[in-house]
Amino acid sequence: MNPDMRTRLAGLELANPVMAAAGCAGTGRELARFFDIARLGAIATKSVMLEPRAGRPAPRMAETPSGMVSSVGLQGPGIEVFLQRDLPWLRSRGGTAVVSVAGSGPEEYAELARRLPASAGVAMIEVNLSCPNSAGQGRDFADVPAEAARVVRAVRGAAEDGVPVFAKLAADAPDPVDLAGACVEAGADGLSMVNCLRGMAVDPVTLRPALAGGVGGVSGPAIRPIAVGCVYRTREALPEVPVIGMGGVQTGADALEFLAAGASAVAVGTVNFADPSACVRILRELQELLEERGVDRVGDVVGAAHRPTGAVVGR
Amino acid sequence: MNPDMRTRLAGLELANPVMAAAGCAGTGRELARFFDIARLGAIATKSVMLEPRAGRPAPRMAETPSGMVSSVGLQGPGIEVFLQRDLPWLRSRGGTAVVSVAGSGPEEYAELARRLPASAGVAMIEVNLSCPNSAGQGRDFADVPAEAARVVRAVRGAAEDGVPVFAKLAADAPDPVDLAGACVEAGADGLSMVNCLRGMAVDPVTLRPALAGGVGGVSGPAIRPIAVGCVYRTREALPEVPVIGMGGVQTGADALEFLAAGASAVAVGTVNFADPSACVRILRELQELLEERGVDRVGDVVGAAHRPTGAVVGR
Amino acid sequence: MSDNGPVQTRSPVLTVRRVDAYHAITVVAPQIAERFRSGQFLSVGVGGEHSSMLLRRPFAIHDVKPDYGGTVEFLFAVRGPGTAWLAERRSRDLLDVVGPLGRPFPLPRDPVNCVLVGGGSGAAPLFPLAHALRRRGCRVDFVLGASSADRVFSAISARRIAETATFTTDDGSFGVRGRVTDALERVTADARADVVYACGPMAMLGRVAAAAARLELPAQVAVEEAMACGTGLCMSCVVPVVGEDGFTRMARACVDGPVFRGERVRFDDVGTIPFDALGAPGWKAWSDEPGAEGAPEREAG
Amino acid sequence: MSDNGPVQTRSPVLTVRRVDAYHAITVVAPQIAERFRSGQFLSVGVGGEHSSMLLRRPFAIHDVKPDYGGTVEFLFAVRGPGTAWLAERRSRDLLDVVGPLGRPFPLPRDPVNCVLVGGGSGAAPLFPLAHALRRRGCRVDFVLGASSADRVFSAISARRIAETATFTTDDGSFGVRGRVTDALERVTADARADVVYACGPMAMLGRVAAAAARLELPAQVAVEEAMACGTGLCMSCVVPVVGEDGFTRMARACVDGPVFRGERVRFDDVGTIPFDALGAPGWKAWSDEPGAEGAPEREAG
Ligand SMILES: Cc1cc2nc3c(=O)[nH]c(=O)nc-3n(C[C@H](O)[C@H](O)[C@H](O)COP(=O)(O)OP(=O)(O)OC[C@H]3O[C@@H](n4cnc5c(N)ncnc54)[C@H](O)[C@@H]3O)c2cc1C
Ligand SMILES: Cc1cc2nc3c(=O)[nH]c(=O)nc-3n(C[C@H](O)[C@H](O)[C@H](O)COP(=O)(O)OP(=O)(O)OC[C@H]3O[C@@H](n4cnc5c(N)ncnc54)[C@H](O)[C@@H]3O)c2cc1C
Ligand SMILES: Cc1cc2nc3c(=O)[nH]c(=O)nc-3n(C[C@H](O)[C@H](O)[C@H](O)COP(=O)(O)O)c2cc1C
Ligand SMILES: Cc1cc2nc3c(=O)[nH]c(=O)nc-3n(C[C@H](O)[C@H](O)[C@H](O)COP(=O)(O)O)c2cc1C
Ligand code: FES
Ligand code: FES
Repeated sequence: MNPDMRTRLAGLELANPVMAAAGCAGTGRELARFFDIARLGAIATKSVMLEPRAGRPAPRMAETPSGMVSSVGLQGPGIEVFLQRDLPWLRSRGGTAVVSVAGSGPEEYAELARRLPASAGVAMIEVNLSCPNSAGQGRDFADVPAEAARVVRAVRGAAEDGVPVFAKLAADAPDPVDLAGACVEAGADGLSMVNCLRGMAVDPVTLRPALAGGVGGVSGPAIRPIAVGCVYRTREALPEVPVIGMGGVQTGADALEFLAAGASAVAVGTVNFADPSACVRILRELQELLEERGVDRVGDVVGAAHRPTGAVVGR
Repeated sequence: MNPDMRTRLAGLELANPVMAAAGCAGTGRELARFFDIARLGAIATKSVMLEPRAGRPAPRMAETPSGMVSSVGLQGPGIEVFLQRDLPWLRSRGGTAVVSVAGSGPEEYAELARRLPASAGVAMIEVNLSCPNSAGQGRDFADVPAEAARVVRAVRGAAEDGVPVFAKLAADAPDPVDLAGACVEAGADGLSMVNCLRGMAVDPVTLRPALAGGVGGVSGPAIRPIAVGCVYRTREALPEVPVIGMGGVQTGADALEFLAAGASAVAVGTVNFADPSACVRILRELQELLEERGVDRVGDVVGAAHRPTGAVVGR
Repeated sequence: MSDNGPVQTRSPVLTVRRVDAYHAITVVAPQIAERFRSGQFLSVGVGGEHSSMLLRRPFAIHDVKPDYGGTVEFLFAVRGPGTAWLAERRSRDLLDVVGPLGRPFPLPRDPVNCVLVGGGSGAAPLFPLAHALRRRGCRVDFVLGASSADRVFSAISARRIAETATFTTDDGSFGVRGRVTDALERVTADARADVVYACGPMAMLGRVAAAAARLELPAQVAVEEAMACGTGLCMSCVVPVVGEDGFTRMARACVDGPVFRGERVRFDDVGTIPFDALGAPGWKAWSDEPGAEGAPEREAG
Repeated sequence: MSDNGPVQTRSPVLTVRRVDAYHAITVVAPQIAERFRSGQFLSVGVGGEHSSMLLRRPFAIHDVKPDYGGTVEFLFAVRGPGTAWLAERRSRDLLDVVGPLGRPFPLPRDPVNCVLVGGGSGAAPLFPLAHALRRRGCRVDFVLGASSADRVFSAISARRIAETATFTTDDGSFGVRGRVTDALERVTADARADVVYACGPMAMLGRVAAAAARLELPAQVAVEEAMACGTGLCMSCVVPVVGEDGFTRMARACVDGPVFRGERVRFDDVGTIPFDALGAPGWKAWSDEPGAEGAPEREAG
């Protein structure tokens, strides 16, 4: 008995709850060399900006225990090339496109949202509020609920009605739950959490920061308990708001952990670097775990950790 | 040529910069079965409170990738027993005692500080502002700079003049650097960073939170880049303030990383659980690394990551 | 440091064997073998040098031999990633082992009659105990339970060491269908038991301790609480235990135990902080505070 | 998916050998062997299933053989924990291998004269290249440099394959004391070289590319930029490369390279974002924006 893997994220129904996370799946082309990307619930694109962007100098990455710290600086071709080249390609391969946007202010975010209608193949807009990789030092959108709300309000106002807008939050926002509340009040249809946490590695030879950018973002399995905690606490505070959970998902069991904590879908980020087939492997493992437990619909486990012992689905 | 390993923390000189972290070294007796605890720079004691405390129910711990999440709830015998039994024992073995204190308000912290004079064998008081393991849900001291300052001011006022007071901060405070500044202004002689980050694991079988306490604190090598980042940014903002760096120190190279980021000493926490000889092994490895680099004094590498390339000590 | 305390060693694996549902690993560890007393356990680092699994895995010591200066054997069931990794070790691999850990079973001075009750892999520490008791002239009778036949532990050696060996399985696939406690009264009567020793899952220990109390027999139980360090540092392995002063404290299974006197463990309250435990919220309201000096940290046993 | 794209395999180790300062591992990986073209690399997961080392380690493919359906060999120096772990593998262990990755060396249609320049372990991909060139009737001459004699790579097979093989070491312990570029002019002249191929550290490649430009020879260089994924996902391996439209872009060494045309790589600006790179802060101020359609992502080579 195959469990029903469909999941809902606000207005959007995904074939299954396993997504690729923004900035960790290239344009989709790179993963398509390893599996059929139409099999994924969705692919979040690398955050796109209005203009092309060269990003940060190398070194951009350093390995840390069960994770890494990175500072890419949102290198990308800009919205023009994205709309003419990357998005059509993704759609042509049957990929469901969650388009992540990044801007320097509410106006830029809104302008991006305006150019991303459903007709272009946009299934969802994800508002990257909190990329420690971006060039500026401040992270006002991510750290100050009122600033985050301004951006979300602008995007929701500019985006097409049928396109859900999800706000993406960092785990080291002063109070992720507060921030989540502010975003939802400002019109976010759901939340993506978490983005990387600020961190750094020191080069053991030079004793200088290992990344050219100094401080970068920590990601990978190392941050999973932090991410699961954010999802759990947000679900507690905002039980009706759909959440895409991410942060170190490596196995089907990890995906299940996020679902139980309250996520309706999960996204796989850093682990794609370690295992280019990770997304489909995780989907298969999750499906097997649900089968073993006798779960009929994946939706039945969403939020299970919040139910009293004994009320857990399956056996 | 043995490098000079002595390091200064405000008024206090340690024989070397490797300490055991609070709550991860028992009373000292447990580690003393594996090595001579007088060889450590210092031992931070489990945070002591005025009264005995039973802590949280089990399960209190779950393993996570390169780390763990825990919620002990500050189980301890209270200050009376600590002063009569644990502290004298530690001193009798030649241990340098950093006494960590935890309270429910500035008055309780102050009362503890009053009872911890140098004559009792107290080398330093560490103010645990931010234990996500403590019973209460709120973490006002840790999260709100003004609250942290109140506690630090109370402790500094009550503690003996010759006893340095260090404020211990969590990595997931809204702005660790801000908080550090507030503590120093309130009279902290130095900073210990970092304490655990909030996080959680879900039991893969029951799908309920793995810890009885639900959310707990994440520690271990997984959080090292986050901790190093905190130390680096604090050093940048407050270059004159001595810092004890901690968070996932596992090897001599990790200790060197914290020193380069700006810590004058490092503390070993979770890794003691994995390797009861870790502290002395790390000390030996650090010494060897410094020797290899031709460093004369450990102090020469403190803050090296802030100096321009080429100005790095040794070869 | 201290001569009978635990040591940390990098020990070569001598053999890895399958024993029914279990794996048995023997390592060369003379210092552990020499210090060992029955009831003690060891802990093993898993996953290799760059493992993402930080915590050591605890296992009861099942056997100690003088070969190669001293070897130590432990048996385990594959349960999660740590034990799966251990099951793949080959001889000559090195393991990071710490032991012996914990308080051993107290041994009677006189040659009394002892009934040893084990559940599943929990039977492991009872075998060296049985040998030690036999060396003191004690009579030993075994009651071993498990979920199914292949999880019954070392039935043959149990029969060899003991006067009698009774087996129970949940599914009746071996021995008597039922629980160890179903057989306990008969075995203790037949053996004219003076003392009961038990090791196994917490629920089983609770039932054994209750049965022993009913039969007015002293019981020594070795608990298997989840442990993060095994060396007393982390406070993760706590169980509510009544001290000699009558106060309940949260005792560490790894250093205050794993062996406790059966009637001292508050089995019904395991996994909670009893309201009257020392330092529980509001414990002062009802109790006279114990004197500071008198407060023994190692209240157990 | 695509038939000549990379595959991910769990490949058994056939042999592990020491070769001077290097270790050589041969794995059975028919699909990689079959797809391989010289200049491509593979990546290996390190530390086992529960490794705390998340990132794959990239290595040039040094040799491909038809045995066992297809084997692939890579050579490496122990540098850090990942390569240390690899050096401890034994035959029959399984490795998680992805390959072949990256763009291969372009091969000339005609039987021209080729000088192959390698530095340290960077010489590895030049050996399969030499064989491929020889099969096309090209003349091959080697210039191999290293810090010291034991780091000179496969001197014997270089002599066997090539018309001439010249060696340089920093310390003069083997061949000529000095750098590969010191020998390059003479070798290219003697061999009447039509093209230069090079692989090695970035600084060496820069010098080779500059020398080739001076000699008016086309150069194909394979760079070794630090890589986190090797599959084009993470954008960690970028180098500034001038595209056909004259614009500099931050190209990914793993998928847009590792082989680039020598004059296209801005070696002096490696490790920076050149001010005039596409999307650099303020790049618009000085440049005509390239047409969106015309902007080739794979501008390299
Ligand atoms: C004193 C003592 C003696 C033991 N003796 C034996 C024995 O002789 N044979 C045997 O098969 N098992 C024994 N166990 C249980 C054994 O330690 C666990 O089965 C093992 O740790 C599971 O590790 P894992 O990675 O395979 O499983 P996982 O469930 O993935 O382990 C994850 C974490 O939980 C801890 N954990 C999980 N289950 C247990 C448990 N039951 N007890 C303690 N920690 C646990 C692990 O140590 C690890 O930290 C003993 C436990 C204790 C405390
Ligand atoms: C395309 C390519 C081909 C290569 N071919 C070879 C080869 O044939 N033989 C050989 O000996 N080495 C080769 N290298 C270098 C090799 O990948 C590194 O030596 C190896 O990754 C070091 O891993 P470590 O864990 O031992 O060292 P660490 O320094 O501890 O590695 C830590 C991290 O840095 C990365 N890293 C460190 N040094 C390098 C480097 N020079 N290049 C890329 N990543 C690095 C690692 O991948 C890892 O993510 C090649 C590199 C690239 C990019
Ligand atoms: C190299 C890298 C690039 C990233 N780029 C983006 C990005 O462009 N936009 C975004 O919203 N998140 C970005 N992220 C964050 C991831 O989408 C994800 O939220 C985070 O890494 C945590 O998940 P993980 O642990 O599975 O990687 C990036 C992460 C990494 C490691
Ligand atoms: C089980 C456990 C108990 C702890 N108890 C305390 C404590 O009592 N007081 C305190 O200030 N920090 C406490 N900490 C935090 C550690 O001292 C340390 O700051 C943190 O764990 C990060 O270091 P690590 O990664 O090396 O463990 C505790 C940590 C753990 C894991
Ligand atoms: S397991 Fe750590 S104190 Fe017992
Ligand atoms: S290594 Fe990840 S894009 Fe090249």
